[in-house]
Amino acid sequence: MATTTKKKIVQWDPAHVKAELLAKYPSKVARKRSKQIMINEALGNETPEIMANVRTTPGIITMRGCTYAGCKGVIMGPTRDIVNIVHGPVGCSFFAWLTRRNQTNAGTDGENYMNYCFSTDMQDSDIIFGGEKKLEKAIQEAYDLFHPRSIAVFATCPVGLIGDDIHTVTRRMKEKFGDCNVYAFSCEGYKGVSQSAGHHIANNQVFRHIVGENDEEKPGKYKINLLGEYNIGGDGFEIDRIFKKCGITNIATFSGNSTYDQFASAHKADLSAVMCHRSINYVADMLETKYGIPWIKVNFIGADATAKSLRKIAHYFGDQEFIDRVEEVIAEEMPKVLAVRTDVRTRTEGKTAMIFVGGSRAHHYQELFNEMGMRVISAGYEFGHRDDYEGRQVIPDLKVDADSRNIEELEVEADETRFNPRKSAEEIKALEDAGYKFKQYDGLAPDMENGTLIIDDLNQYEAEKLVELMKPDIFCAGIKEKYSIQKLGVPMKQLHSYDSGGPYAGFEGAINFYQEIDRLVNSKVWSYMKAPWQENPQLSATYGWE
Amino acid sequence: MATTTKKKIVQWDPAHVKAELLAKYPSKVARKRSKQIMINEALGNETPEIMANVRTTPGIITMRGCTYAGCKGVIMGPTRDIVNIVHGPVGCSFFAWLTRRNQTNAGTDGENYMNYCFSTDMQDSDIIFGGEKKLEKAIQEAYDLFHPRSIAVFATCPVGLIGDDIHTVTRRMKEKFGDCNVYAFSCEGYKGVSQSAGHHIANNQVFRHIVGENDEEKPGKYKINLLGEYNIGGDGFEIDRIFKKCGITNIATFSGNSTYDQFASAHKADLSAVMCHRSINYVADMLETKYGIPWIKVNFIGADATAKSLRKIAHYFGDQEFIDRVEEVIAEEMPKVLAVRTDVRTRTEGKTAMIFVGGSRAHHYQELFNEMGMRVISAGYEFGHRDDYEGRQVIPDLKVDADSRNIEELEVEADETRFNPRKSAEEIKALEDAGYKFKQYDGLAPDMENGTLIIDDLNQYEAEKLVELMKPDIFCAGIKEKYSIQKLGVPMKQLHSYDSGGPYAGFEGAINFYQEIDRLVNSKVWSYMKAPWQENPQLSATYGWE
Amino acid sequence: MLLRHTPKEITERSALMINPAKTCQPIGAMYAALGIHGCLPHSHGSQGCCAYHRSTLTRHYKEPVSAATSSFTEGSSVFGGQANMLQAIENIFAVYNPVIIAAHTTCLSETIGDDLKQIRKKAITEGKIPEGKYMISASTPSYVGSHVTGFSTMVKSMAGLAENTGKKNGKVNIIPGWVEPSDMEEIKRLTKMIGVKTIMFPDTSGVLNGPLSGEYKMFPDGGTTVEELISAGDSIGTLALGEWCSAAAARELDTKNKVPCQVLDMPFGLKATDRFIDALRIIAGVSVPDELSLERGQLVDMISDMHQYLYHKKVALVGDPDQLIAMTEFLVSIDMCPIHIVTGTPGKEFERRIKEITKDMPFAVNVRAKGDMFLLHQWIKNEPVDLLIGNTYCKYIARDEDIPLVRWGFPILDRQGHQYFPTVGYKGALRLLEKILGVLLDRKDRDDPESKFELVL
Amino acid sequence: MLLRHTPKEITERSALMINPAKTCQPIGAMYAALGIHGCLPHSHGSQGCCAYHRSTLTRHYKEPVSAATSSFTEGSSVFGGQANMLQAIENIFAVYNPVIIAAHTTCLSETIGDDLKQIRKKAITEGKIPEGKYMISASTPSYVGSHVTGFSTMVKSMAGLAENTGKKNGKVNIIPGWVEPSDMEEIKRLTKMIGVKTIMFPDTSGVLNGPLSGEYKMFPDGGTTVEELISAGDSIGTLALGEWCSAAAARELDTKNKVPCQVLDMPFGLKATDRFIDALRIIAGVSVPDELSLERGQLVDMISDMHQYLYHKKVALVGDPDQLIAMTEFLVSIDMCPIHIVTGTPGKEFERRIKEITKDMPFAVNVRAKGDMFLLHQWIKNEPVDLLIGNTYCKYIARDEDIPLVRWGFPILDRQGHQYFPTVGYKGALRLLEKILGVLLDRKDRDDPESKFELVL
Repeated sequence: MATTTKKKIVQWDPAHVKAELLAKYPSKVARKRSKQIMINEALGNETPEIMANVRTTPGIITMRGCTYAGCKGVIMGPTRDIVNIVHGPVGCSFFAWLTRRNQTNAGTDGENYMNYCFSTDMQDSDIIFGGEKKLEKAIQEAYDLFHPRSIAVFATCPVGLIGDDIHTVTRRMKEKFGDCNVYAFSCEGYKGVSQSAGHHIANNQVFRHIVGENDEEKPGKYKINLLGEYNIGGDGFEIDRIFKKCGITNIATFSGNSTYDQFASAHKADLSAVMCHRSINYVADMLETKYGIPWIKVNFIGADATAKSLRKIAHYFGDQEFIDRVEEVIAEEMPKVLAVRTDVRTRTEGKTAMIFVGGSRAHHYQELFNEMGMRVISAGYEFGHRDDYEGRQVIPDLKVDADSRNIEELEVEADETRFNPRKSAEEIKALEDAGYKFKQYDGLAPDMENGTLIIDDLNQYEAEKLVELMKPDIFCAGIKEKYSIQKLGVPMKQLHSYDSGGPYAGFEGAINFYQEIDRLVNSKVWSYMKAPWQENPQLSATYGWE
Repeated sequence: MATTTKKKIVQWDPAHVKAELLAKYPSKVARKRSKQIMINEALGNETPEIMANVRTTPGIITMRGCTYAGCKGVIMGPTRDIVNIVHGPVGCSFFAWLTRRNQTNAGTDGENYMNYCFSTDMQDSDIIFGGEKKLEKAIQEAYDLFHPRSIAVFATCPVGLIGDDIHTVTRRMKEKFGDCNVYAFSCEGYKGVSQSAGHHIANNQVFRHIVGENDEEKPGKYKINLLGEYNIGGDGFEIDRIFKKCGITNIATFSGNSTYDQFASAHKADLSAVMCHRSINYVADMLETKYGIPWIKVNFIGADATAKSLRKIAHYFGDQEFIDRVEEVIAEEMPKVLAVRTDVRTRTEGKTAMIFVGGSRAHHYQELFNEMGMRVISAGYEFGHRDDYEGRQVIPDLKVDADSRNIEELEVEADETRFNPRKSAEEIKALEDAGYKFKQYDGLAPDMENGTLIIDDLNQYEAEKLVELMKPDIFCAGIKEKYSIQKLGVPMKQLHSYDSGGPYAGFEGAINFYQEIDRLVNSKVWSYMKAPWQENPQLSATYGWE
Repeated sequence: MLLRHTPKEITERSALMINPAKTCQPIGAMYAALGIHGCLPHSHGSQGCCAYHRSTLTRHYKEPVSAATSSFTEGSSVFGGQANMLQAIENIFAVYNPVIIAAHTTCLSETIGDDLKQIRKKAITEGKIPEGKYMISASTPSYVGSHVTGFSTMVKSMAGLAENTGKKNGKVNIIPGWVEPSDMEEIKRLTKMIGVKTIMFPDTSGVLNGPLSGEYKMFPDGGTTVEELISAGDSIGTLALGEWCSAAAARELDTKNKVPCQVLDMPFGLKATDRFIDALRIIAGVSVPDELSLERGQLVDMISDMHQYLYHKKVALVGDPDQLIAMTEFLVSIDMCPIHIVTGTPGKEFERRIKEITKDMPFAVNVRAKGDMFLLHQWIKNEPVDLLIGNTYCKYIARDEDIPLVRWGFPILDRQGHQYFPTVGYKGALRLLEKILGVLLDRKDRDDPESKFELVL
Repeated sequence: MLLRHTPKEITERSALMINPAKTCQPIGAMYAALGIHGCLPHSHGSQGCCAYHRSTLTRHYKEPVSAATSSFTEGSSVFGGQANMLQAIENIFAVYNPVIIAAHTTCLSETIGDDLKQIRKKAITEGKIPEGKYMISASTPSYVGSHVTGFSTMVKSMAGLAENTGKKNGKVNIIPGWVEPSDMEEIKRLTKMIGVKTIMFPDTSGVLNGPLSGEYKMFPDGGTTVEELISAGDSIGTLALGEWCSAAAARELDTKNKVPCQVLDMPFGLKATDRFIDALRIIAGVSVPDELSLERGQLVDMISDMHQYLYHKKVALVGDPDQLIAMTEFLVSIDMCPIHIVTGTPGKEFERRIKEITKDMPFAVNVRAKGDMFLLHQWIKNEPVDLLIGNTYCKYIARDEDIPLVRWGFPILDRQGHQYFPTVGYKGALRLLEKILGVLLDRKDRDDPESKFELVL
């Protein structure tokens, strides 16, 4: 069905739209932005180049957040049994308190710090005389109160500037406690150009301090890690439901509803399945290099994509019994999905959408819109890199600039004792010859129609212009953008936190999303913009007395 | 302690107050009202005569309700397992729906129709062609839906006027059902001069149709009936708690939280204890005449009165063991009562109250106010008779007027098979010689200070004047009077429905009442009547800038 | 269970009404009369009626409610109540000195055929009604219609005072219908904003939401003055809000005083308020001030912001026809689904309007005029709802069935606010939305599993 | 349990703050800045601060919140943010064209010592601030004070715009402090009623409670104009509402422009509103209109009507100092007992005021400035309360401990209404009462045994 919509002719001239977006900018800004606004001409794998992962221009109202947000908020936030202490003034910790809707359940061990907010509440004296003592005391107080399995410390802007040595402090406390792993993240907000740097810093430390800490054997026949899934609105719960049904054992989710032990055991999995390519592909690489775990790109956003990803996992392991089971599950789940899809499509067919989020969501969610017969006419990432747009083949020629230079790249090598290639070179080759794709990601551009606009780091001004010029039926971004778009009478769906909905992953998720978009684009409220006296201001001559 | 307050000198001249109350009336009204406003000169038993139980003057805003309200609302309303169908237009049933706070609990049998409102919702066609058919159908529908133990029918004004023969209808349905006692009350609103006529009509029918219906022996050593207790705010629950503790078996309460079977078994009790003299003393008489059950006046309003009443019951039965048990209970309950009383008294001592309710409450509640060191400076009944003011000795010379003539007086005589004098003439005499008082009630007047004003059927105009002239610290009446009094800045306590409080009977009740009055007379809100600019309207010359 | 004897299975009843969704005419007449300044309502019947109506209105408003009664005795019921009424008139003016007496009949006085119009004439000829004092009357037999009918009839009697001087006063009559004092105040605020001069009757604002200031005014400052009622005959037109409550008076003014009228729905919710405002600005020949368009826009904004919590939620409603029609339209307009709707007031037209408003709803609607709350409860047992809107008596159903309840309508005996905060107009609709969302989200916060407990809603 | 790891036993903490009752200065500065018409707030620091503040304000108001950032990189953190700020100024005026930029610092730019005043001078000399455009700045290091301090500091910077022409303008400056847009609107209604000409700043009404009308105004119609801010120097006096929020600006006007000031509590509740109104009428030299005395009387009336449900109920409070002081006084004045009171904002004076207000209460009070919600929760575990009043984060305590919650303060992320319905003034106090009674009575209706379930409350 998706093809039928593909055929539709785009109603506007992308070049004109692009020109309009740039018109108002000072020339310097215009030059830069023009490189980040790409008119899609993707044909197979040749994609025009887009500028991404570069600084936002000061004064331009961006959607982006900071490195701390990417590290604490996105990656470590969803882990439920680690006490996350933010070292800094109170704000950074306060603002990241429960605002991302990454769900957790306390599980059988009953450990869940998700609803708590921990801060060293730095005062000016700490800035002047240093905050290490206070940090140490805070860690001690947390330990005494909760005796957690692990304590993580996050640096905010001033920490780096005043030179608190948080890593030494945490190492000392770890040794002191013995039964509690303590480590720190140098994720000061000013680092990098977006949350993306924070993801990297977080994942590096997880890999360095936690992964491999638990060598116990884990039961399960088909053991995988799910990388880059953050359980927003319960996505992870739905995916785990499907895994369980299929007989897949999820050793570790990075990092939705995860536990310290999941990370510690990640090296026990036999395959890494990567959801959000942006935030975590390098961890997948490291897991392979150090432990011999191959990885594949998957996507559980969209019912068809979910089916495809499950098949891909099944084929990796290759057991016919497993492959059959997966087919059974898909056959069981799809009918209700299709029933709702068919109904909803009668109301959504041919409508248009824009998506500006993330990472990978701006790409993944196109699956769902296509399933509803809706066309994505413009999209882009908030903190993506070129490979997320154009595909991994561009990675070798990504330039390292002043902002990315200082984001640590871990050097890993095969673990002497624990490296164990899950598939031999021959097996890998055999699979690849049969068309199986390892560590491949082609990016967003190839999946978008020609003539659509792909825009990196879209800002508020451009968003408003885009909506004015292209009049989408729905716009997807984050909370900061939600209401300025809706003021224009266009429904706006958050795809970071999902507003209030979810899960949208997997089969149940697809149903939820269809219904949510149906609700949004067909809500009566959009017809109330104008009052009767605004619709026809002139006074009717003959006033209808009875 | 009460005596100390008695000593206080009255601050106003009652004759002046009385004159003020009458000043504005047309002479005809003034003449009549002057007979209903009595300056108390009670000395022992000689009380001046007051005019009571007479018509309210049309146009004078009275506190009174109608006969239907007294019959359905007061007497039959509290009975939980009888389906009370009001035959008439919807209003009468609607307005009596759950508005009196007489509490019930479904008990083990689980029967409780308290929360329901049943009406034949008479329409004009019923008025024109008669409503008997509809009534019959309504009874049938109630029976089919609920299969209750009993169904009662209440006549509203038009029923009597159009001549529906409700008694024939109910008799017919009773015979038809066999397992459900059905009967009716001719309690049209226009009968009599107040609720009082309704009490009478209700009690007569209860006695005629229910009492004596169940001859099963009831277990229990000290069996009594509690007459005229309506479980407002849970009073009856508290009294039953105390009875239970003392070993007293309450066969039938008329009619708080009562059941059909309690009424039916009332003749099995060995003593009738009368709370509300007004509404039910004649039932006590009939129980004695027909079944040989003596009666005494009791009062469980006030901790001291409660103790006194318990002792009176104990002495009737005479067993030392029982008498001792009662003393134990009193000794057990009084300390907490006295503790609260002592504390509260520091804030209530010497304050003044007015009470205009009921029946008997205007008398009973003086006990509680006295226990708090408060003085009742004016009181009266809404629907009392002369004997309620002056004592039963006046009963013989009460005149029967046009309004009371048609209120049926049951002629009862000793039941051939079941009459059984619980005490022999000798026993009675012995008790009386020892100072024991059977069926005695001296009325309200003797218990009030000289110079206080006793006013029958107080109306809104007089209430406002009284408060203006005598400035009580608290005023007690009903919901209709509550807010006009409070507008004057005087707290007003409902003693029909207790507003929201209760129980106020027994020992727990006394504590509740002390605390409630303490709250009312000491609430900060009474100090907020005037705004600062009303207290000193002139503008301060020097305006205090910092 | 509080209503433990209510079976799920529904059996037809033709004679027994259980848990009524209406009460009788006189209380409506009394409430309307309180909306005239200096008016003492008078109940021509037994004492009980008056006592019951005063008690119920007092419990609803937590305010004093004065009204007199003819205190019928058995004798007067036989020989007629004229003597009582005449005596009452005399005493009332002597003792309470109101500007006007608004008397209504009861089932009793109607059954025996008392004619208040004739009694009034007699009182006048006997000089029992002093110079410059007035009396109006309404025939309100309890066995016809409902409290709504009684209200409407008394309002019509007010219109009876209207006179024609031949010179138009440039004002618009507004008949707000049975709404709260706060609603009447809000309607005055709206008309003032738009710049329309109005005569609104009745007007209970300032009467039944009075201050506590240490003085008791038997006749508070509020209410429509008799002078205004008289002048209503010279108005350029009448806007009647609510067919059931207000149309009769409007048509009376039309036929009797040739004041043209338009009957609108009560301005609850977005669309009904739109129609009210649009009608006003057209009469006034002015353009609607931005200030008011802003209030409208704020309402639309909140609907869009919280739409996800409203969408396709099932609602049960009980109340009076005019209010329910507007509320049903409002709920449908915000994508909620009112599926059970009951009023106790007769009138097939009600069912037609409701069916029309709900015709595109994804669920079928149960609607009943002349129904009762027992039936509503049974409907709910058979098809549960997410929300219940109605008067205080609904709390028994709400607790038994564990359904969120928004108190709205008459009587509200157990909560405060209705006296002070309007639910008419755009601001009123915002308040309704706030209340609806409040109970729905409280329920969500109560029932969400811990893993899905939400900080941000 | 949502807060399953919170122990009842209280241990002193000196370094670890858990579940803060405050946040950092910059968001306060941003909220204040939004109260200037045509103003674009600017966060001089990393992108994250700005993103977080905009998100939180957006969630609280469900409205767009525009603000720019200097987007610090590692480089600028080393070499200083001046270049970023200058570039930002240029881009902001080019792309968004606000009337004024209100910039504030962050812990980052403060730690490296950026001086916005000096940067502003440079921008002016370099012509980066166009004719007739303005820029103000506030130094708001996150590691000092709290969001309240940041608000106060930015308001003080607004006062910096005030000029003296030598001719008084006959107006009174009103500094409302950190209250809701609806509260600011209500304060304007009250001053207008009394007939005082005012300049109120900041004023977020019409900015953060905007309509949905199909158009997006980056700079909405509301807000104090720069002209008014300049004219504030010619006012006859200043009323500052709240020592923590508003006094600094008032004193600045006093010393800098010789405009005398008086600092009052925020007008929440009866007594604080009385003092506010009394101060106003004295300044204006007018008598208070009956209309306003009526509103007061209605409040007193409702207190008396529902007193039995309030009397001696225990309350826990968390929020900001000025609000809590007024709320505590209000609760005590209606015979409720606030026994646990926490603010995150430092200041011993807070504890002194609270102790003084609660000194005659029948229960001892726990009060803590610079406390946190973890401590509040522990206090509650040790001495339970009947009611909890605070921001949305309280819902986790409320659910765990099964305590009725009234949402009041900042932020409220899960309910609507605060944008539209004020809690200041007499009407606001009525609304607070309605909400308090609502949750208390809902609880009673939930918990009463069936035999004691009440129709009338």
